[in-house]
Formats: sequence, C-alpha cells, structure tokens
Amino acid sequence: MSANAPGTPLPQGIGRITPGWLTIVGLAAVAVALGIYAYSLEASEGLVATGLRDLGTMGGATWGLYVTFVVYFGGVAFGGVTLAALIRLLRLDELRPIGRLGQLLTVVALLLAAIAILVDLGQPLRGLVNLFLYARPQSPFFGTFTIVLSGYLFASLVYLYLDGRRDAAICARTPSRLRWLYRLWAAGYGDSPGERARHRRASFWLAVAIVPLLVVATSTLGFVFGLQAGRPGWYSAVQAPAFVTLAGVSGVGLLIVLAAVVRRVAGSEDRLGLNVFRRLGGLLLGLVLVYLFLLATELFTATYTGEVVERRLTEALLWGEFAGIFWAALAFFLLSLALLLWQALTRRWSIPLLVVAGLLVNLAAIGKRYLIVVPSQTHGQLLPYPEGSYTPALGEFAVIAGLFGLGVLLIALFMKVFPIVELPEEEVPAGA
Amino acid sequence: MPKYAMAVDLERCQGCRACVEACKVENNTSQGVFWMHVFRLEEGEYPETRISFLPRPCQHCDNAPCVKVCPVGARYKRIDGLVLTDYERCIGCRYCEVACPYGVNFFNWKQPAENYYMDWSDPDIQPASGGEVPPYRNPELDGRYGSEQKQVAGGGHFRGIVEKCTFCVQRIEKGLQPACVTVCPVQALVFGDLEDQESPVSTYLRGKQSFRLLEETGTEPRVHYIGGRTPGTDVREIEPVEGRVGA
Amino acid sequence: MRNVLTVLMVVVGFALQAISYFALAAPWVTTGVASGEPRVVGAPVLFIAGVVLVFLAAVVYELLPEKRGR
Amino acid sequence: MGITRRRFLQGSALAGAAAGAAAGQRLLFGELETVVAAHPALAVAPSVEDFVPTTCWIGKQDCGIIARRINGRVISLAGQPEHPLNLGALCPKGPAQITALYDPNRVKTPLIRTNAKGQSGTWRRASWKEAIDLVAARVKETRDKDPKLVLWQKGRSKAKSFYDDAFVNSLGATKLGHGTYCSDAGYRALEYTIGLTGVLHPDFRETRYLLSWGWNITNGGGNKFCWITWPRQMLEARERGMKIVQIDPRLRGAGPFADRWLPIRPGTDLALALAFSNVLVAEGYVDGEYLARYTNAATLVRNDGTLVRVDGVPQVWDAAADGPAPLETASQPALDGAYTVDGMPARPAFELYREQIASYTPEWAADVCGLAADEIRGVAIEFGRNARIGSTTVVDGVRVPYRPVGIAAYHMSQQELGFQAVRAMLMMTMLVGAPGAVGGQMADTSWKIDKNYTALDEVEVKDPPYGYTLKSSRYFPINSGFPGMVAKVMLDPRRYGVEKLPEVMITHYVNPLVSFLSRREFIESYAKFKFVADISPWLSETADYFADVVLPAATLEKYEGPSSANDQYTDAVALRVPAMAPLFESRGEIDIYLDLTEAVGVLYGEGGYLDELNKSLKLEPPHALPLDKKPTPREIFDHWALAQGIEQGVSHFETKGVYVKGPLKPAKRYGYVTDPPFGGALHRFYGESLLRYRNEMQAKGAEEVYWRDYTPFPTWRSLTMDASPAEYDLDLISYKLIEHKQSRTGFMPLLAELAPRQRLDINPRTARERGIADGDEVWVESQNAVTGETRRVRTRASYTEAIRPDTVGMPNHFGLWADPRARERGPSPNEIYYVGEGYMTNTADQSFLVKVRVSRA
Repeated sequence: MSANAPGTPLPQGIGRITPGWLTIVGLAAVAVALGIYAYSLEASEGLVATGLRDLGTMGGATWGLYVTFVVYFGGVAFGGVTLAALIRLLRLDELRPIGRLGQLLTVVALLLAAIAILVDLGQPLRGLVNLFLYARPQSPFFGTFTIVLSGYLFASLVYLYLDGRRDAAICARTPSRLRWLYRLWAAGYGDSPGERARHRRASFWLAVAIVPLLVVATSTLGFVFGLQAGRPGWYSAVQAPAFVTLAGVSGVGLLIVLAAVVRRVAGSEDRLGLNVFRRLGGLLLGLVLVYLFLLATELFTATYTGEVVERRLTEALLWGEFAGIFWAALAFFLLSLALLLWQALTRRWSIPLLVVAGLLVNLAAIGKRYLIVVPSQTHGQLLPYPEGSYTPALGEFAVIAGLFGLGVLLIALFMKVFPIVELPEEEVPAGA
Repeated sequence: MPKYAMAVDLERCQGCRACVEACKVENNTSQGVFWMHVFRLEEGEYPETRISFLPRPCQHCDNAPCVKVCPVGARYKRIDGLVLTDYERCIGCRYCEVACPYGVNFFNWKQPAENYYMDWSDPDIQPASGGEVPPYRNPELDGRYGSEQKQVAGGGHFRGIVEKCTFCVQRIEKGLQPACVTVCPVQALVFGDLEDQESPVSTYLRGKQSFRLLEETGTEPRVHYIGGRTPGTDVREIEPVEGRVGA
Repeated sequence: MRNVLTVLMVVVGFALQAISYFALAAPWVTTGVASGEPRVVGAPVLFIAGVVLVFLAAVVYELLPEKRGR
Repeated sequence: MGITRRRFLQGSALAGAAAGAAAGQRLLFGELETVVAAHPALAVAPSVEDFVPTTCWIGKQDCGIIARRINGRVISLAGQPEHPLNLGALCPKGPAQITALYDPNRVKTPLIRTNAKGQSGTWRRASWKEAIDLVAARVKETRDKDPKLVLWQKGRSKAKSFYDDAFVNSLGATKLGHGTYCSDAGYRALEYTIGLTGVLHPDFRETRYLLSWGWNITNGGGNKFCWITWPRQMLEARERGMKIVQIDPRLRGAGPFADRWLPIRPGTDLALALAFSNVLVAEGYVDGEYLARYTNAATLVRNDGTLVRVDGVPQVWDAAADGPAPLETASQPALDGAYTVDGMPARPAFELYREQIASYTPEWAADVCGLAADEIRGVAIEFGRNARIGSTTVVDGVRVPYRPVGIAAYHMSQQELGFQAVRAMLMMTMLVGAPGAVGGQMADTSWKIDKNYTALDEVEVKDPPYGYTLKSSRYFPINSGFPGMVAKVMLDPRRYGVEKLPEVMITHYVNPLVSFLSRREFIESYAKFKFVADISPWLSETADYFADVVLPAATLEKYEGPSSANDQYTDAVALRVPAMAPLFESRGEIDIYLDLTEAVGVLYGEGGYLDELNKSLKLEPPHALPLDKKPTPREIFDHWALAQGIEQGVSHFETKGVYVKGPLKPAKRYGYVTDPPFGGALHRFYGESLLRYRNEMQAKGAEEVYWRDYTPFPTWRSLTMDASPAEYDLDLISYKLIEHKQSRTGFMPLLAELAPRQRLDINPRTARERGIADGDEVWVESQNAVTGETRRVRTRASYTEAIRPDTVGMPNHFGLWADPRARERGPSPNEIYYVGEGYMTNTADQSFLVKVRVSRA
C-alpha cells in the first residue's frame, strides 16, 4: 500500500477544526453539561426531581420521557443498522455511501438508549450489576437489556469496525496524528481481492445475522408494552409490528437528516448524490404508508372495542388531554406523507423537502412513543383510581437534551476522526 | 406448605381505612405510600345513588404480572403464595408497577427518611425515639424471611426501589395475622391458609359466593372478595387520599 | 483452521445463548421462588458472552491470517 | 493480533465487573444507596419487647389499646382483644395517633405569653413551678372575690370526669360544658321524657327495623359509643335481617348499608317525625297498654293545659270505675274520650295528642321535608308493622315485650327545633311501646334514672339578675350552659340581665375559636377574660390568641380513667396506663390539678380537692384517699380499683387493661322488666312543665323567640333560617369524617393524608347550574336571617350524587392555623354558622344549619 505525501489532507475534512464545527460541538457540550447537571440533582434527591410518580393513588405515570426516548433511540438504532445491513444483503450499491452513517447512528443511538434506561432506574449502579447477574428471560425487559443493548451494540460495533477497515487503511496512508489509530483499525488490511472477498463474505453473514436479531430485539421492545394484559392501550398484537415499522420510519428519517448535514459539512455532495436521497425518500414513503396502516388498525380496534377503559383511553387520546400531541403527530405523519408522495409522483426529489419530511416523522415518532408510554398509565387504570397526570420536569427535558447533545458530540467527533462517508472505490489502487 | 390467601367481605367493609393506617404504622411506609388502600366509590345519579367500598391490598397473584416482568427477579412468588420484593435486588425500573393492573406498587421517589411526614430530627424527641426515623420504626422489618432468607419486609424503605404489601410477612411468620386484618373494626378482612380447612379464610369462604378483582386479566389473585361486585365502569372514586409526593 | 475456529465460535456462541436462556434461567417455570433466581448466578453474562462470541467470529474470520499465507 | 487481545480484554473487563461486584458491594449496596446496614446498631442490640395496655386518647369511648414497645419505645398501637368495646380492633385514629405521641410540635414545656393577647402568641418557656404559681395566684385572686367567676371548660371528657369535677367543686368554680355543640338538647329531651341520659339508639341484638336518622353510620359514632362498637353491632343485626332506612340529606354516611334512603330536607326532622306518628296513630299502630301504664298519656288535662290533680297527684280516667283515679290505682286508664272532673272538662293527654297529630299528614310533611308522601307513609307503616305490638319474647329466662324497631339518631338535636325533634322521634317509638322493649328503643346502657328527670320538671323561672350561664332565666329555663350564649352575654350582659362576668378562664383541651360555631363572638368575648390558662398537649388556636399560660398535657403517657367499656351487653371498665414516660416536660392532667389545687390552697382537708376526688370516685373508708397527703395518679386509681373490689388494685389494669364484670342482665337492660319498671320514671308523653315554663316566661316578659317552642307536645313551626333572602337557596350541613375528631386531629399527618382538606359536597346538577366544575374553588356564603349578617369561606367543590340538590355539605373539621401542618387544609364550616336567637334551640343548644349561596371563586 503506497503512502501519501505528507501534507496531503485527509478526506472529508478529518482533523480540520472549523469554527462551524466548534460551534456545534460547543453547543452539544453545553447540552451535555446541562444534562449531567440535571441528572446529578436527580441522583442526589431521587427521582422525585422528575415529574414521574406512582400509578394509582399517587395519580402519576411511572414511566415518562426517559422511557419514551429509550424506545425512540432504540427505534432509530434499528433503522440505521437495518439499512446498513440491507445495503449489503440486497446489494443496494447506490446507498453504500450512507452505510457507515447508518452504522454509526445505530451505535450512538444504542448508547443513548442505554443511558436513558440508566437515568430512569431508581438504582442505576445496581442496575448495571444486577442485570448482568440476574436478568431473567421471562421479562420482556431481558430482551431490551441483553439482546438490544449488549448483543446489538456489540454486533453494530463489529460491523462498523470491519466495514471501516478499508477506509482506515486508506487514511493510514496519509501521515497524521491519527495514523496509529488508522493502522490499528486497518489491522493489516491490504485491500487485496482475497481480503475484499473475505470481507464481503463476512459482512454478508453479519448482515444476515444482524437483521433478524434486530427485528427480534425491536419487537421485544414492543413486547415490553404489548404483553401487559392489565394495561389498556398496550395489550395488543399490533404492538410489535408497529414498533418495528415506526422504528424504521424514525431511523430512516433521521438518516436522511444526517446525510443531508454530512453532505454539506463533509463536502460529500458527489458521494451523497440526489439518487441516495431519492432512494431513502422512497423507502421512507413506503415505511410511513405501512405505519399509517398499522396505526389505523390500532385506532379502529381501540374505538370499536366495548371495553370502557380502552374507550376512555382512546377518548383521552383523541379529544382529551393528549389530543394535542396525538393530532400533531398524526398531522406530521400526514404532512410528511404528502411531501414524500408529491416528490415521488412528480419524480422531482428535493433534499430540503426530504429533510423536512425526515424531521417531521421523527417529531411524530417521538410524540407517538410518548403516547404509547404515558396515557396507558395515567388514563388506563382498570380499578377506579382517579385520572393521573404527568408533566415532565425541566430536569427530564434537560437530561434528554443532554442525550441529544451527546449524540451530536459523538457523531461530530467521529467525523473529525474517520471518514463518515465510505470512501469511493476508485481511490484504492487496484491490486496494491 | 401453606397457601396464604385473604378474603375481603364487601358486605361488611365500611371504608374506614383503619387497615390503611395500621398497615402504614406496622410497615413504616412513608408518605404517599399505601400498601393497603380502600376505595370509596359512588355510582348512579341522585337519588338512585350507590356508595361502596373496596379494600385493595396487593392481590398476591398466582400468575403475577409483576413477577413475570421483573428483569432481575427481585419480585418473586413464594411457594406459600406471597409475592415479595427483594429489597437488595430491585433496581428500580418500575416495570412491575406498569405491569400490575391493581396499582399496588410504590416506588421510593425520595429518601424515605426525608418522607416521614415530619422532621423527626428534633433533639427533644430523641430520648423517646432513640434516634429512629420514624420514631415508631419497627426493627422486625429489617429481618430476613422465608427459606430463601431475603430482606423482603421493607426495613428502612430504600430510595429508588419499588415496594408493596407483603401480607405482613414479618407477622405471619410469627403466626400473627397481617396488621390490616387485626385492626379491622368489622372483621371485613380475613386471612389464613387455604390448605388448612379450618383456617379463618377457608371457613369464611366456604359456601359463599366470591369473586376476584380483574380476573379477566388472568392474574389469578389470592384475594377473594365476598359480596358486592367488581367495581362497575361508571363508578367514581370519592374522598381520594393525598397520594402525591411533592418534590 | 480459521474457518474451523469461526464456525466453532459461532456454534459455541449460539450454544451458550441457548443453554443460558433455556436451562439456566428456566423460563418455563413461572411461579415459585425458583423462577426468580437464575440457576447459575451470572447466567445473563453467559448469554451476552454467547452473543459476543458469535459476532466476534466475524472479526476472527476477517483478521486471522490464513495459515497457508500468500 | 493486538486488536483481538483488546477485544478479549474488554470481554474480561465485563466478567471482571461481575466478579468485582462483591468488592463494590459497599459502594453499590452500602451507604451510597442506603440499602443494607442502615441500622447496624439495631441488628445487634438485643431488643426487649413488651406490651402496655392503654386506651385511645382521641375518640370518646376510650378504646382499649395495646402499645407494643421495643426497648421501651412504642412502635405500634393495636386493639385490646378483651376490651368489649373494640374487641382488638381500632378505627383509623387508633394506630395513627402514634405520630401524635412523638409529635415534635407538641407543647414541650409550660409557656408564658410575652405579647399582647388577641393575636398569634409569642412565648417564653417556663418551669412548672413558675407556671403553676402564676395560674394559682390569678385563680386565687378572682376566687377570693367570687369563686363562680372562675370558669372552667373541657373539650371532651376522656373517661369519667371525676378529676375535673373535683377540681371545679373544690374551687367552687363554674363548669362550662361543650355538649351544646354536641347533642345536649337531645340528652335533655330524653332526660325530660324518659329519665335517661342518652340519645336514641337501638337494641341491635334484636332490632329488625331501624330508622337511621341522620346517623353517620360509617363515620360517626353514637351517643355512648365511638365509631367501632355501633357499626359492628349494626352489621351483625343486618346479617340477621335488620332493615335500615336512612333519613339523611346525604347518603354517604350510610355507605352501602341503607336499604332505603329518605333524603330529607335539613332541619325538618320534627315534621317527619310528626308525620310518621300521624300514620302510626291513624293506622292503629298504638301500644295502648304501654302508653296507659308507663306514660302520662292517660293523664287528664284541663283546657288550660294543666293536669287534673287531686292532692297534688295527677289523675287518669279509670274506665272501669268510670271516674278519676291516680294511675297506680286505676285498673283501666282511658286514653281517649272527654270527661268532666270537678265540673271542669278534662281529656286524657293522648286524646289531645291524637287531635293535634291529625293535621300532620304525610302529604303535609312531604312538602315540608322534600320527600314523597307515599314514602313517608310506607316507612311509617313498615315501622308500625315491624313493631309487633303486643308480642313478647324470652331473654335469658325473662319474658319481655318485643318491639324490634328503633331509631338511631345522635346529633339530630343540632338544629333549631332540636329538642322537640328528638322528643318527637322518641314519642314516635313510644306510640308502639318500643322504649325499653327487646329490640326496641334504647338510650342508655341501663335504666338508671338521671337527676334531670326531676330537675327539668321543676325549673324555677327567675327574675334577673342572672348568672352568666342564664340558668333558670326567662330566656332558657332548660339550659345546659351554652358557651356560645356565655360569649354573647359577655358581649352584652345588660341585654340578658347579667351583672357579673367571668374573669378567669381555664380551658382544658378545648378550642372554642375553631371547634365552636361563630368565631367572632368567641374572639370578642375571650378578649374580656382577665386571665386564660390552657391545659393541652398542643397549642390550640384559642390558646394561640388568648392564653396567658399554656400547661403541656401528656397524651397516651399518663394514667387516666376509669372509662366504661360497656358495649350495652357486657359490663366492663378500663383504665389508661401510660404507654411510656411523658414526652418532653408534659404531665398528666391529674398531676397538674393536684399541683394547681395545692398552689391555690384547696388540695387538703374537707371540701378540698382530695375530698372531692373521694366524692366523685365514691371512695369511702378504707379505700378513701387520706386528706392530708398528696397522692400520685397511680395511687388514686389504686384506691379506686380496690374500692371496686378488684383485688390486685391498679396493677390489674397495668397488665390486663380492662376489667370485665360480665354480661348485663335483661333486668338491667330492658325497662319493662327493671325493678321498678323503667327505673320508676313515668314517661312524660305530655310535657306539662314545658307549658308551665312557657307561661312563666311570657309572664316575665321574655320575647316569643324564647318561649315559642316550649309546648307540651312537639309542634312544628317554620324555621328561622328560611327567612333568609331567596338567593341563599341552599342548606348547609356539616358532618364528621372517620379520620378526624373535631378540631384536634387536623395536624396529625397520617390522618390528614387520608382526609387532607376541606371540601364542599355538592350535587353535580346544582353545581352545573352555577357553572361550578368538580374541584373548582368556590365561595360558600351564609346569611343570618335575624341580623342580616353574611359570612363566607372559600373551599373546593366536590361533586357527589349522594346529596340532595338543594343541600350542600362540609366536613366539620379543619380550619386550624396554630400548627403549620394544619394550614392550607381549608376552612372550617363553623366559621359561617351563627350563634344566637334563631340559630339555637329553646334549650340554648347550637343549631348547625344555615342557608347559604355558593358561587365560583
């Protein structure tokens, strides 16, 4: 493998600190600091600092914003890595440039989900230990903690690592302060046809292994809710498929947004061309359609059942306390559907419009996750407890903001260390 | 092996909530925590109004959703039927709480010592309280119970974990009745061993119609209600307790 | 050798998952003290180890130099 | 292969975390997360468990309690299984009072006021000696002038009131009751009519048909017992088939136990009782034998309302002899007809009654009471039919008339026509011969005739000047000593012909500013006391504003008693034994009174406190207390116990708590078979003396408002409050919650958690008409129809379908401010009631009814 001359810049602005980047990293760091501060208050006072309270006589919701975002981040992670895997499996070469972005998104989102679970625990330190010592497969949480957060995180890291070896090897050709890292990462990768073939085979099987794992894992997240017979609004067979679909929607949506950002800041306009976005848009359109179908099924079932509590819950969703979030989420879905449909029908795809659609579906997904988590607790009591209420405390918002900040920070740092868009084939001299 | 169960006679219950208070003192539960709760309910329109009462201890289900969902096995079912929480195991995820259709789980949102209604640190009461918080702190709650010798009675009540009614495990292992049963002025609560044909609960239930709460959810509760019926859907809770813990 | 090792890792990994899942934590027992306790403390770690092993196989497969060499 | 190794290391780190968990145990499960070993000392220290029998200190029936102690520290309170009243059970106040025991907000030392009165107090701590000497000096000063000007009042007598009576008697002071806020008018009505001190309650073991008349079954007690005993007896009766008719504007009190609900308009109970009686008479449900034999219904009445007397002995018409005769000798006393005696027309009282009651038809009452006439008639007929007039049964080998119908009505006297309403209810049961019959009407646990049976018949209506309690006055000839009236008199003594006003007030665990109605009068009158001393475990609102000295009383940590543990069927007596040493510097009341009387100089010798203690406890040699030696409370009770024939003395109670004497014999319980029957009292169906007072009051120039309800038979008239302007369109009632006891529990956190704050019960229909949603803040404004004054409080609306749409209700608690934890719990309805003419009975007892309007705040 030939070395580049000193002074040759690393691709995609790696290692170059720009004021724009600094601003974003600074803002993200502030958010993280805020989140840490908010959490430290929570850690010292107890979860009483949140807006969460017990169900029943205390009239609260015991799972709130944190669990909402556990589910949301879990979904995003699913979307990211599934796409990356599908690119391999289905040989969607056009989409290859965003493969790494998808993998990265998964790793980061999983990390955030894990932190969100920890901040929600009453005894986080114990959680870290006891889950490894005593986790029970009977609990749907087993899946969440072990499969989703360990297996899946590890698998994504392996995937990211193996897929990045070639680019690491390329970067290692350029002298830089990070060269040791690239060498380490490349681990002797020479991009020989043999290695390429081996990598192709390995990553194919990895993808084969990952996708079902992910479907299982994400449905498991759905089962956390869907298996609860005593909780109106949760006990439903559509819960798992709806979870998976919405996960895809939010993951792909966020990927579109990220890709658009990366395209701008990493100067990858040529790698991340309109065709990439067109494909993603099409995918998103399909997922949104499937999701809306499932949503409609869910709503019809809920409104048609004779169960008074179910009906009361549906009423709270449709016209009651949660109507604002519900209709806003639905409007966002429909709006993004309209945007996507219009683009698909006219075959005139626009990146800004896609970004808008991506943002909209993510907001809607967050709203929808919230509506799955909270109303069944406050309005879904089977015994005649008074209606509960839950208003997230400022601290909870701060922690969530901190999580987003951490996500941005991690991705931003990654971008300055490693090519976030897979480097083009032709840069590699054949048969080196 | 005994099979513990409780019978609640709704034809006798007067909704006085003495059981609630006896439970709170016996088990030293902190503010806003009601291991035992008594619903006071109203339905119908004037003048066809109906008042009813419904005591709600933990149902100690045979097919307990809380046991099933507990990710670390902190919530477990004993062979004698008690559903208990291992205070040293619980991680505070509150999954049991969302899984339970009866609303019997309580999370310790605050440091319990700071949630005992009053500031007990007053130096003048130390000679009488011996520095205990609350001053009526029951040392038996610190014990380990059952063949598995777990800390399940709630001694001290720890922040960040979930707790609930234990059928007063510290009392029944001594051969006493749960505190709520003992205190009830009208003997609306009956406790005992279903295996023993002569136990109070067996004799009380014999030949009587009974039902269990939310049987349709498949939880197989160990609390049997006599008289009355499952609260209808148009019942309204009246006179709710002050249940919300402030920040 | 590499293939053997890889396959072995995958097989052992899945076996670990299966064993720890089905035997150690006894999911078919839903009541009684037994269901609250993994039969071996740390069974979940074994399960995770299984998952890790399976995916690590891919790394091994890619990184392990071929014995024959080039 | 560095990378693989790296991975491996990471993997082993994971395993290491598991292994390291043991090392990190302390961090993870130790102090940081406050899990294990929070109380290591307790775990190792050997603990001594013991049980002390004591009694409840909140409720009135002094339920037997067992205090469980660990190393001398009380950790829980449970019921005494052998105590007949509570049989091992307790109400919510029982276990919850443990927080009161340790309450750091109790008064810890004697306090002496350092700021001016009439505002929230500032205090300095004082020694017992200084405080007692100060109180004694002020008492002595006034007592030397006139002992009657020392006023003493207690909120609720715990146990027998022997030590307080002895205190008042040894000083020659004036005792003021609180009963006029309770059911005193009812007690007077029964004492006057049948000679028993008590209000109406049934013979639960046998009753088949019960009119639960304003009886708050699930929250209140009865006149003798607290909340535990009656309901249990009621439930057992119900399980035997007893039917309950709930007569109450509000259903909540009856809970699920009402078989029929008559939602009566507040204040019209007299009209309903008269209509029931009308039906009973019309349908022939009249027990002529009882009426003729045991009441004065057969007594001949002249046209002027006086009885026909020969040599001072009232005469009946003996139908057998066809001439007048005393009841004792008449073989066939006539209940009806018209006769001529000594040339003057005379008719049996019952004939007059029949004539008067004829106009009180169910149709008439339906209008007044807001009920359906059919319903009234139906209940009356069921009552009459269930009475089984003429039947008898055998109880414990004794044949007794069987009338299994009764009324439970305790606080029904708390209304403008309360005295007559309760009398009318009693007379309704008299029509069917139920008083003293098996299953019939009861009022006390035995048929011991009260001295008021005679005294209330012989009141002498005097001319002014009057004492400040207006006893024997032309205003309230029958009078229990109404603190509200005393307050009014203090504000305007000349208006009531009073010359001397009280100067020193000793309040013992009473809180007039909050518990009594109409705060304004109390604030103004308390300002006139020269000296106020308060004995209480907590700083009451009254003490906060007006006490010069506060003496801290103990709660459960003292000897007190004896209290009756008689449940109507078993006779027993109990004693409170200190559950632990008194907290802080508090002391038992007996200790306080011993010291106080010693400091005043009235402890020793004849007529002194010790002598009075002997009298009130009926201690005679050899068990009498020596008059020259100050005893401890324990010694006093030891003397008493020995005098009762309890060999072990007080130590019996220290180990057992209660002394059970055994079942009550039918001959004691049932009036028909006591010797003489009904304790020898002839039941006053006809109230001749009431008419006499009326005439004398008129003659001495009293206004109509005072004498109009002194009628020989209960007579309906329209209510004063109904003259309020039409916009005051709702009746306000107040009621008791099981969690609270008057104004003395609002600050007990365990109880306040269950019943946290004031509310306004309002029918949703009524509320919606006014645009009030459930939970809205509302103003409740009352109007005094006599003076035009209005008062208002702010609270929260609480929807309930269990109340008449024209009635609103508020629990009779809250409104405290002296304890920081009791604030923010809302006002007391007492603040918007009125004291004075039109809002009290003819016997000077408070009415708890007023017209209000409700609007959104």
